[in-house]
Amino acid sequence: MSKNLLQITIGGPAGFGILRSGWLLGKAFSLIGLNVAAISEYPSRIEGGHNYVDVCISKDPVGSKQPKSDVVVALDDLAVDRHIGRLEDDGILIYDSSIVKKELKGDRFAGLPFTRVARERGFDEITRNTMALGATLYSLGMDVQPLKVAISKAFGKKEVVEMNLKALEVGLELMREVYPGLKINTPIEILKANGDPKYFISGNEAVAVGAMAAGLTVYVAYPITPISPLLHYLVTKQEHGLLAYQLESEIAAILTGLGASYAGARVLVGTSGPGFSLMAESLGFAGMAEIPIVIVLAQRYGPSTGLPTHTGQGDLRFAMHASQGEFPRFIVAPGDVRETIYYTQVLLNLTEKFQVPGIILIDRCLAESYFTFDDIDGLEVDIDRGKIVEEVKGKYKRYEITDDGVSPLAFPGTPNAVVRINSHEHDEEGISSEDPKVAVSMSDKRLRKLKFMREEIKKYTPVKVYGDKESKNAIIFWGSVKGPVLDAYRLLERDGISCRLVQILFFSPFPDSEVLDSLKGAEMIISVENNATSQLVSVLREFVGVSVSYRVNKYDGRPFTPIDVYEAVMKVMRK
Amino acid sequence: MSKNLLQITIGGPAGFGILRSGWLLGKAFSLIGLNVAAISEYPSRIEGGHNYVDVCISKDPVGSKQPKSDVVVALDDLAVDRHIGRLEDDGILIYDSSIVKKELKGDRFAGLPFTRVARERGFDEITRNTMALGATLYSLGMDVQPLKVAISKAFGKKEVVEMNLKALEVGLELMREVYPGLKINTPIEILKANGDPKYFISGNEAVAVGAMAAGLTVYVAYPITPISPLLHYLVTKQEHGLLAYQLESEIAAILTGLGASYAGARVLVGTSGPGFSLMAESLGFAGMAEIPIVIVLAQRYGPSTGLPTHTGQGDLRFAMHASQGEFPRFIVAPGDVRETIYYTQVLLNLTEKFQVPGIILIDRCLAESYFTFDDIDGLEVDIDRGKIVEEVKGKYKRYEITDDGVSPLAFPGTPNAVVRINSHEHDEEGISSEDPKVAVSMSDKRLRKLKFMREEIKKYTPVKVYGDKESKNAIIFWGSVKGPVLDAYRLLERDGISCRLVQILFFSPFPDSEVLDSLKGAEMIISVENNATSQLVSVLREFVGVSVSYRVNKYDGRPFTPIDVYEAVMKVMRK
Amino acid sequence: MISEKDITTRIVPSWCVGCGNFGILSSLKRAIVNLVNQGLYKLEQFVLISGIGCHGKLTNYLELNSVHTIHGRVLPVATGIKLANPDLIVIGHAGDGDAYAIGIAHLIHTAKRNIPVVYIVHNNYRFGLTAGQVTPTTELGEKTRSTPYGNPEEPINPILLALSSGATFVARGFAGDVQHLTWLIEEAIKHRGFALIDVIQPCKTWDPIHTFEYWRERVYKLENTGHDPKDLLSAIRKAIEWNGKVPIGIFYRVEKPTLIDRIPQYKIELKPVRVVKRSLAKLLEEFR
Amino acid sequence: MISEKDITTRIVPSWCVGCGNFGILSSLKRAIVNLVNQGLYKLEQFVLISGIGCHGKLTNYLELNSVHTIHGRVLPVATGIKLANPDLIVIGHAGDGDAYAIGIAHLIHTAKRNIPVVYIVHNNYRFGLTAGQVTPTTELGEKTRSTPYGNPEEPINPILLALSSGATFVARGFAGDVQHLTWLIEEAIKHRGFALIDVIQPCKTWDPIHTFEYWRERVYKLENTGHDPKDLLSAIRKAIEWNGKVPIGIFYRVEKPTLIDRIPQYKIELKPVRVVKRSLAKLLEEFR
Ligand SMILES: Cc1ncc(C[n+]2csc(CCOP(=O)(O)OP(=O)(O)O)c2C)c(N)n1
Ligand SMILES: Cc1ncc(C[n+]2csc(CCOP(=O)(O)OP(=O)(O)O)c2C)c(N)n1
Ligand code: SF4
Ligand code: SF4
Ligand SMILES: [Mg+2]
Ligand SMILES: [Mg+2]
Repeated sequence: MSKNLLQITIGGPAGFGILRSGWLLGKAFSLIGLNVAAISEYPSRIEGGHNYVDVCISKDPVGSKQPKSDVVVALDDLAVDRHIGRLEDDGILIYDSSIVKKELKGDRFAGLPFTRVARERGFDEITRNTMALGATLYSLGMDVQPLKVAISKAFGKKEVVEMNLKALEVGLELMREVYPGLKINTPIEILKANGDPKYFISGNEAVAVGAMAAGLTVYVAYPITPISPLLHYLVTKQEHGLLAYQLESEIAAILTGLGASYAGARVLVGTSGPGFSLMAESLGFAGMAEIPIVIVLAQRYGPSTGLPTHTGQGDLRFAMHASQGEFPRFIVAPGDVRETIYYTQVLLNLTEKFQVPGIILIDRCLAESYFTFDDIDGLEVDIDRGKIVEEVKGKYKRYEITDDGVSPLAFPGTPNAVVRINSHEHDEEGISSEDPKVAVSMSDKRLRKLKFMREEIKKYTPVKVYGDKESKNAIIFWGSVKGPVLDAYRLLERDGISCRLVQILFFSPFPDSEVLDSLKGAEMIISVENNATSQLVSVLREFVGVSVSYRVNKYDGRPFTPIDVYEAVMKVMRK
Repeated sequence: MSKNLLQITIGGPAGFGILRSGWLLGKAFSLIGLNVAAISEYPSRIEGGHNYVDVCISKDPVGSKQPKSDVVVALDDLAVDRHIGRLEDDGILIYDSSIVKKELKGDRFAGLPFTRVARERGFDEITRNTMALGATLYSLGMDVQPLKVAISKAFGKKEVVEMNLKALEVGLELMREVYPGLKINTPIEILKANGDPKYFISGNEAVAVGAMAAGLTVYVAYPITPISPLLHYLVTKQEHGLLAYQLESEIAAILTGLGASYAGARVLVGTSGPGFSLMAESLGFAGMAEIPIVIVLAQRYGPSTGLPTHTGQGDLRFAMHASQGEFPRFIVAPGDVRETIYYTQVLLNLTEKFQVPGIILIDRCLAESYFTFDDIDGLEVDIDRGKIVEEVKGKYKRYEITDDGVSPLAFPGTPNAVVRINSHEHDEEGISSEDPKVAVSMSDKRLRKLKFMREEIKKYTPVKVYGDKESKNAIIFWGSVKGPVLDAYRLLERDGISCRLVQILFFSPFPDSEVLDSLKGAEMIISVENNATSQLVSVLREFVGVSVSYRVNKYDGRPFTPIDVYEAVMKVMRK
Repeated sequence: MISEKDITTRIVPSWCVGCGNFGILSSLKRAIVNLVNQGLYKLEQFVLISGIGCHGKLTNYLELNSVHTIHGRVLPVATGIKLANPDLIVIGHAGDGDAYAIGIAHLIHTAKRNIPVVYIVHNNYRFGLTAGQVTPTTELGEKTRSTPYGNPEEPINPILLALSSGATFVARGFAGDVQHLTWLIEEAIKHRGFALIDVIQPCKTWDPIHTFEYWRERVYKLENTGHDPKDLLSAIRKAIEWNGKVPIGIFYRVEKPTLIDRIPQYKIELKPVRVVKRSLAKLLEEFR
Repeated sequence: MISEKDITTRIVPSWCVGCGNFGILSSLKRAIVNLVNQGLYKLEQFVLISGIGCHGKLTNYLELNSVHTIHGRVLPVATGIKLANPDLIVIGHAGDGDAYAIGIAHLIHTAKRNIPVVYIVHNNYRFGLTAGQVTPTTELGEKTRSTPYGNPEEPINPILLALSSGATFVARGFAGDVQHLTWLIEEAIKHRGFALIDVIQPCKTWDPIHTFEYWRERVYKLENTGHDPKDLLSAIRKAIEWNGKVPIGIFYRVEKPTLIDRIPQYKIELKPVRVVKRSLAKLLEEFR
């Protein structure tokens, strides 16, 4: 593994604040201009069990976690068991010797009684993590200042901040006292980093920020992992002319959203697979009644309840085809946090411009992991609500037949406008009709939008190509797999393997010609997907008749590492 | 149009018993060994509006209706307006002159005061239809005896039967008196028909019969057009060890079904698009927990509420991909009533054999129209419940890993067996597990079934080819479009156009090799679908990489006529 | 001054002759016309929502803003409209199947939240449009299309359920008494909170027993009995009463804060229909 | 004689230390062991169903037939099992989110039908497993993950709702009183009809205020008050009472025909688990 990367793993039982510690560490490094990916794993339980987070740090962009870590911080026996084998050869294990019962002998193992010391010092026991972070920084030889800033940002209460700041120092001192020589050969560009702070944000937060930038006024949801943090975040932002509300079910949530959209709000709905299933009927209602709405669908390992806290990409086809009948929809699958911010804004515009539903397809890994990015150049998108009419002269027809299929949109309350929407097939005024001619003209009206939608998405790079764009070898992927694939590319490059990397962003409408262009001249095409049945491959066959030469699949609920991708590609290449 | 066909249209307001009259007429002809298709159209209202039924009769098989009719029976002005233009050149219009206000002048128009006469004779006014049928039979020169038999089968109460029998005679006499010379040149093979009675049955009834033959014990549903008649039929059959029950919603219905299946019942659930949308989550539960269940999904014009009483084939892709995550399912789309009886039995077996959910995909046209077939040779299927264990020795594991992915199935109540099922990922005992290795092995177990399912469906002709099997021209279709396509074939044959007709019956697992075989050597492939976006075409591209040369689509909520198909094909051929 | 004609479309209602829906439609029109003519509301403020069923066609007949939504989902749509624009007057129409079978969850929760919308349930004791099956309000033992041996379930009591869910205005109307129903609808619209009106709506096609006459002989007005609609226990007692005689009128009416009163943001600057750009750079500040 | 060990799996419960679910699990085990040891039922007759949430893990801990179903759908699954095989003893476990938010419709309808199953709601006033959001039973004003400004909704009253829906056995238990809860569960299992037990289940993680101690100071037993559980109006009065003191015990218990009693086919030969071929030729006779 290339050694400009540093990875620290923090593991312990649920309830210990493991994920928070990962965030603190990641935040600290991001503050000095380093790139970070902080990817956690936790079981579907509230206390006990095993949580851990891998914080991967690099001068270069990083979008994934490594199989091995330079420092493992283990706060219980389970964490030791799970991660001791993940240590790099020169890695260090730091563990809480007041909790871990196992006998651990080795010159790279540092047992320190964090919990006991916390108790002795009168700190909350939960500060054991912060102490361990102090010890970690010592072993890395890194300055503690950035972590102090991170701590002060993380905790609201002043006492808590101060307690943690002290715990940090104590941990560092403990390490220095007991294991003064246990040091990591931290890459110099990390050690000496002092660039501008980077943005450090999770996928859920990226959706929130994108949506708020785009003027979101209503967010509705029913809690579900891994999208609940979006609700938790947005409910705290309600001062800003934004209502974020939890309803009694996903069915109630989306229909409340559709009601609000009809009334004029800009609406986002968040859910995961089980909730999306329940929204299928309403999605078609939006399609038929031409109500704009954006659903963010954070995929997890399925089917059914599956593994609620683990990742997967099993819902692509379902998103494309959910609900009876035929109607246009947008589907965009951002691959990282920056794209998530961007495409959330884009989709809120596009769905209103075309008066169709849209889906932002992310997954548990992207939603709940934290990543960095540098700049916001070109990231902001102007609000465009399409053909909204505020004054009406003459007879207002909600479903007026137009060349592009999109009718002028008035909101109820507009004087002189009767705004009638209808789930039943209807005429231009929205009055139910069973006339076959009306049915054809209204079907045509709705489906006609697709052509213009296909044109429109060209403005938003529906397909991206990275790496050697002329290479005969192509790796094709979508969504959060972008991280490990791009990171693997550096390893492939190092080995002199040329390849192009093709990322599909829009799945509906499908950017046929852009996909074909992106694959022109590719002879060997390898797909990488976090699912078992290669849904992207089926989409490529269907829409562009492209056959994929090899498929790389991972479907154990865990994200790819770059090594997974690298090795799979190398295996294929060697054939 | 070839003149061995006869078509009679009966039209009038909802509430007049129009559909019943169509049934009576169709039944009468089926009793003397003729083939019949009785295809109705009615709006989504209970009284008034316009209902009509086209009864198409032939010595040859018939699976569709003609655009034009030999006799139009019009029971109100609207019916006259709607159908007068549909008369064949030598056709006859028979109308109720006590209702129709319009002045009608023409020597093929027979106005008779059915309603007034009914009132005068002390009959229920609703017998006006039966009178009109009597008049119709006179003009056809047909014996009334078969219709008398049909009447005695249709009505429960003796008085009602007798009143109708009288009305029939009265109608015939009226016609004979007032328009003795108004006669249709009825084809001789129809006039002289006296073959064995044929089976005359609707798609809904075909599902019921197939399911009951297969030992169905539980039917659950929430009412919805066009599948409600299945509920209405099955509730009357409950003496036979069968529970048919209406629940509070589609969600409750399917989950009650899944509970019953777990407990050991053989379960069918009926719905249409809106209800199927609501069942999406539970479908995945069945997939994950490996609970056998069959859903009959009767498609209607969509999206959303759409046109509830009108037909369409817009739900194929949705049926294939409904619910989050990846799991095997069966989908079969019978094309006529005989196939419906057969495949309903087959699917009840297959879903239990493989412990997966299955979908029978029909549509409004097939569900609510009546068709004939001759014989039941080979139609009966033995019950096969797969790996059911009634006695358990040793530890019972509901999800035991096996070579074919199917585990032995015990029902709760079995001594020594703990039967634990789970929507969460689980180990062999059904206990929740988040272990990535367990996830992979259980995903593999479930998806491994697909290979065996694909083998298994070979036994049940997943693809059928008709016509000239070597022809370079192929018409490809699915579901109820079979009727008009096969009927159109006779017209094409007459014109010397050679073609093969390819019907896809299974969509999941998709019979790739059979489809490829069926299309071998085909140069021009024309698809015919009752939808706007050609979903079959997309499936062909995806699964077998076959491109269709021309697409014929109808998406106004109405079924194809053979002429629609014939003309579309001729247009293509002429190019 | 407007008249009923001004809010009537060209569409001829497709209900069966003699259907109870006509009485409800008339009452609704009269109530709206009265309130608009009293200067209380503007026409464009009204939004009707209807479910799927015979009743659901109502939105086709009125020249007013409306949503013909999917089956059983009138109330969440109503909630969304009201939350987005509290100035709108939202009146939902549902069937008994719509409201009490597939959609019952929303009744409980909308009542619980005290969302200020009116919910008029066209209770004809049958699934009308799907041809006469049993609904949650059908009496025990009644034969319907789906219960040929008689309904094996006892009916629910929608008045009691609404009371138990925290509804602040609970009434029963009768489609055969347009004047009384008009009054109920006006009161419900003026009520600040969730208002349920369960309307006895004879369906002559699928329930020939419970005709207008049947009900006319049995209904009596709560207003004439000295019933105190502010007392929950009396309301419950009246709701449980079904001894041959059927009370119509207002069972319960109290003032309580609505959800909109209780969401603090509405007091600040929440105007969900006003979409304004927020600076991305500012939003991202906390992440750097 | 069996003991609790015989129905316990190897799995260590993953609930937080001090979670109220432990008390419910113990009570359930004791009740089942007692009833089996009394010779009333066989172990293989029991089927547990659990929803999704902390409570839902319970099926992993018991060596009994079970269905870990999807969120909110315990009762329709229970109904299906019972209808297919009335000999099984079906006990459903749901969370308050499960039962009263997404799944509330099924409570109303299962109670209405009087399906003879036991429904134990682990009411911890929070969505536990999804990390502490508001549920329909959370008190007005409480701050949760999803209501940082305080819950703007008043809680529903599940006891009252169940009574209003026709439930024939309605009780409240407390996870802190295992002996009493065991008794309630035994009575509920023996009851011929739908039985709801709403169990106060302290969640120490998301609701540190309503602890075991909090509740212990407030609960009192209906059995000690002379309350007559056969009287609906008294039950309703008790259900409405929440004046600092919280009654636990049986609010209401009456015998009424269950759906199975009322479906005539069960008396004939309906055995939905016995699948037998029917002759296709015979079935088709009526169509020829
Ligand atoms: C999800 C869904 N399920 C079923 C239906 C079919 N459906 C249409 S109307 C209706 C019931 C109508 O009964 P009710 O709500 O009482 O209205 P009514 O016709 O009596 O006015 C049903 C079940 C549907 N449209 N959507
Ligand atoms: C359809 C669906 N929506 C949302 C979820 C996510 N979810 C899992 S558990 C849960 C709520 C848990 O609360 P509760 O039912 O009270 O159970 P508790 O955890 O408190 O025991 C939710 C919303 C889901 N699994 N399925
Ligand atoms: S079926 Fe009943 S409810 Fe429907 S329109 Fe006719 S009378 Fe009215
Ligand atoms: S979060 Fe609450 S309910 Fe869930 S296990 Fe912990 S204490 Fe129990
Ligand atoms: Mg109704
Ligand atoms: Mg809970």
